[in-house]
Amino acid sequence: MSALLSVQGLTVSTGGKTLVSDLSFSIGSGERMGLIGESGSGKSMTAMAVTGLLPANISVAGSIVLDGQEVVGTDDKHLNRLRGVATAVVFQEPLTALDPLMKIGKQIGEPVRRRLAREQAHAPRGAVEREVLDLLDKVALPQPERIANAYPHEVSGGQRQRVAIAMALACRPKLLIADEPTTALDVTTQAEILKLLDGLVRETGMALLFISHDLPVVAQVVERVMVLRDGVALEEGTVGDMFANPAHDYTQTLVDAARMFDEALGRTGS
Amino acid sequence: MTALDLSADRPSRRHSLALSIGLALVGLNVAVAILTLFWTPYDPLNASGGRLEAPSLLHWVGTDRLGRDYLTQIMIGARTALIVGTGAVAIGASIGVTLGILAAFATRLLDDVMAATLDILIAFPTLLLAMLVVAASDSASLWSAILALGLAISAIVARLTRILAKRVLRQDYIIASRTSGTSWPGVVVRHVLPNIWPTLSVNFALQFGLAVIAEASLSYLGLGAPPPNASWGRLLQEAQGTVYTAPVGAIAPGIALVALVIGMNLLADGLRDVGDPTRGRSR
Amino acid sequence: MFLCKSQHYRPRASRPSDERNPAILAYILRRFAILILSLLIAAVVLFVLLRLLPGDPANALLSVGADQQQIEAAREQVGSNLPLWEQFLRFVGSLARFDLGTSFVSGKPVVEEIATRLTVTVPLALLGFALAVAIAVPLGILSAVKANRWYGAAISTISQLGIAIPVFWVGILLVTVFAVNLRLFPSGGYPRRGWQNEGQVLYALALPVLTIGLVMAASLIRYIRSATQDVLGSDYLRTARALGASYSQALIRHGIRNGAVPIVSILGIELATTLLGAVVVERVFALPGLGSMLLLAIEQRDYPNVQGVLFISTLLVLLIGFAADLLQRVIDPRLRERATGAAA
Amino acid sequence: MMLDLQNVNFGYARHRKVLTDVSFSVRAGASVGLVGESGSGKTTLLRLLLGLERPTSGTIRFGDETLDPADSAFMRRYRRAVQPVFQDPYSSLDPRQKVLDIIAEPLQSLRIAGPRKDAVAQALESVGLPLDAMQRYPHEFSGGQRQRIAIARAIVARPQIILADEAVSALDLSTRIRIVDLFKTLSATLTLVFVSHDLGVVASLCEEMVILEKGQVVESGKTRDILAAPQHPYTQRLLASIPRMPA
Repeated sequence: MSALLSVQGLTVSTGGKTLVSDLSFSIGSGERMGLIGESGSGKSMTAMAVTGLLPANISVAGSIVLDGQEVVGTDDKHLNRLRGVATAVVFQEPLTALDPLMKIGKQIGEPVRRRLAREQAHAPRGAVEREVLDLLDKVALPQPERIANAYPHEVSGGQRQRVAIAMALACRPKLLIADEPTTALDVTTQAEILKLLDGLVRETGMALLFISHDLPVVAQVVERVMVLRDGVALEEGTVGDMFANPAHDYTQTLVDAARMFDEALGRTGS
Repeated sequence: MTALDLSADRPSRRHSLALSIGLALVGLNVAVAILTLFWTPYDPLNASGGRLEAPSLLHWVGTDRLGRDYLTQIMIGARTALIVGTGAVAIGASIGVTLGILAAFATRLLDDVMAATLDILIAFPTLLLAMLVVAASDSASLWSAILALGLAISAIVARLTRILAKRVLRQDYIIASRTSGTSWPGVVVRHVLPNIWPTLSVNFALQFGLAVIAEASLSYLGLGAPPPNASWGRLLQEAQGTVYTAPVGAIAPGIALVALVIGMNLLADGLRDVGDPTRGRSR
Repeated sequence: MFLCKSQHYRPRASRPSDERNPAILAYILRRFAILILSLLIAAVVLFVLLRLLPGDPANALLSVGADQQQIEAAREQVGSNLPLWEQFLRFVGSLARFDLGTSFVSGKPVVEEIATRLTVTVPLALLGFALAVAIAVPLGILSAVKANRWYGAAISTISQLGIAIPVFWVGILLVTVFAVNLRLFPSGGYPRRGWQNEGQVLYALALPVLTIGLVMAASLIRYIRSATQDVLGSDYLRTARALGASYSQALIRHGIRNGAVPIVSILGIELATTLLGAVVVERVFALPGLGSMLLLAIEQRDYPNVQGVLFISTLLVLLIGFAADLLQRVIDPRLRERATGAAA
Repeated sequence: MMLDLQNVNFGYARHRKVLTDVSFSVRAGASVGLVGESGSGKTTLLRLLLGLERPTSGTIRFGDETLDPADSAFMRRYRRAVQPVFQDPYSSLDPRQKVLDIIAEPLQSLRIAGPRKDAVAQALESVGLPLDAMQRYPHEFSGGQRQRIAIARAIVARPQIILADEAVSALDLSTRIRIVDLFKTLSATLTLVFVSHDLGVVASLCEEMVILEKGQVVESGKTRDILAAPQHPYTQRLLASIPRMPA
């Protein structure tokens, strides 16, 4: 069985500094995997390497096969046929991730239009607009018409992240990469977005690569996790196994810390 | 997140090179300016050779149409440029920084008024203002030009200082300083000035260059320092008439001017990074 | 699975932006008030500075050896016998009516003379500015996009050099090359009958326009380069790329508008600078524009002319700033919102 | 009562109200968490407590005196008694000052007598930093170490109350837990007011808490009681929203 995403011996470095070293993992279609790491662990670097969008001064070695296509060393023109088709990304900061000067409806319309152009020679009139409204509805935004006509700065942070998710969904990707998608949000908003993401991934059958520093958050949406520290993979396993019996001291520290805050809260939660 | 930290990795070698070149160019200018106080190759006011002589071993850059040594006049021009640049920036910096700091601390209404006034003042063209002041002063003297340019610079510096100071005032270490019991003047001296200085000093260098160019323009237009004070602008104006026969005269003072202005900019850029303990880190 | 809404979303069809129109209107009004206020301040500055000019303006009307009676009559005519505040009110009043007085030297209305001179200065400035933009925009973008290539670095180095060069020296150098050595263009002068002979005017303006264009381009490149760098490093561009937009698609769809926001205000300032840079360039090429009028007026102590030129150039500069500010708000919806609050 | 707030209101002219009728008190030696999400007014509340803003109406009392930012004699006493620690370990330390000068600033500004270097050394020791840190600049330290420097500055003048504003939110988990431990140690001898959106951190650090929503106190009391039986729907929602580790 060939995986949807297969990363082999990935090494990312810049100016003599190694940011990610010899990383290997794979994600099958429909599978949900988490990358856990603190700042400087190289988790976001890895995600950007998968999309082939790392800046030119950062060099990548190893192999990343995405949907049967090698990413490392492939020119931008060919990668464009992968981005937005095989993968779509939701970023951490919903305010800056959206174009401040373009109305939300139009921004979601861009990936929709690209997909329609790819799928069929001729899109019926109004198809893009209809689908934009559908997408806004799908990410549970109230009054889709009003939101579509608003600029990003006119809606709340949580709503902006829903818009970003709608844009990713518009691509109907095989793999959704979510890079700390709730870190910039309030706890109550985070809970809503996590629930939404979880539901959408299950409903559409997309694979998910979820990147976060927050163990309990990762545990809510993925089945399998990998822990990164200073660009090195420490261990990999199912959420249940790893959080119950961490093999590595560092993982143990993280799990203990998360459990300590959890226990302080008592058992009132889920 | 991680990507941001990487962009701060700049080769520092480029900056030390800029610093050396800047230091060399400005240093040469200063040295020449000081030298002219004691010694010049020839008498700047009297003919020392034939008219419009081509460059030779005796007259390295030739002579002007009155037979005066051209190099001597360019050297004295260096002194004029230095005086104008330094004087204008000194006036501009002292008025501008004071006003800018006051505006940054002022109540919202007063700050708005000051900001709007500065915007208006900046909209007024420096060169026109300088022309007017020079015309208004009894005789076209160097000092009226310096004053006019200094005033124009002060508006620009004030606006920049205000923006920079406000940015610093938003930092948590300012609140920490205040809650440590530090008075507002103390906050300015301890935290605000040291933190806005690197950007300000680069701007001063830029303004220095612009002042030198503006003075040259005034002299070129015939509104500059009167004849005994040689100015590169006036040299160029005189040389323009003889450009057919003596093209060197129209080139040499310009090169001297551009070298000084670029040297100043490079020097400031280099110094900013050398004196900055946070260099190499962005945040 | 798709919950279809009955209404269709049409961009721009329903208009919540209507709600914002009052805010924009309020902004235009406030900005206009600032414009008027600026003009008033300009009037004060002009008035004060002109009173500082040596001697009584009435002197210009008098021949050498005039007696006291003639002096009084002249002062009466010029108005310099009135108290200062009354002189100021008169001054502002006539400015409001665009009455800039009559020249002491030629006896012609100042406005007329200025109008004639503007037919030289305005085309010179606009053509030079257009050339500068045409050079700077592609080069500025190129130097940001290809910063790691040799030509990207070369472009930014040359533009650094460019801001250190006085405009008149560039003019002199161009004359040396194109007029003296190559004999392609005249080294100066202007056709006597002006725009009645367009070909000759354009021929006469070629080198001056090139001078302004090159010098302005040097400083513009730096701004366009940094605006492009901001766009290139932006998260929204990364989002667009991550969702399948090609580099050029993303730049065109998102980059141009976002890059334009800071550039528009810079362009306003640069256009104003160009207009004033024309003063010096006119001198280099002996063109009969506003700049040479001002220089001549200063030389002849022709106060109404000095005053008129300064007032008109300030007015033009302020109008350009006004237009740039409004344009910026048309492009950026975030600025429109802020228009309702207090001054930024 | 160490700090006592009664019907404190705050609003910027013509704009929406930021705080409405906020009342609670802090006993000497207590550790109180002020919990709220963005827009809850918790940061404004902190500014009021620091004497940087003045309530539109209502009073804040410190001991038996009223907090009045205009009363400079009182403020000097108050500043000595109350010291803040901020969220962002980067913006809370002046990048151009050496650690020694940063930590010594309260001693200098409050004109506290005694050998400064010794006091700074002692403060550094209590936050677990080596003494040679004094001669270095903030950028040479990691986020967690910077936060320790900020805490050292807060305790150097031996205050009675520490006001912490999201003091561990910007830190990685492994660092966060160590700084929380440090605060725990400090709270044994100090009164601690800990402003945070992170209920987990507050729960592990504070005996009491005050829950804020949109500028109003919706619930306050013993941390144990609120966690066991949250009364207000907002508190319930907040508690239910916190992601938990799988059992």
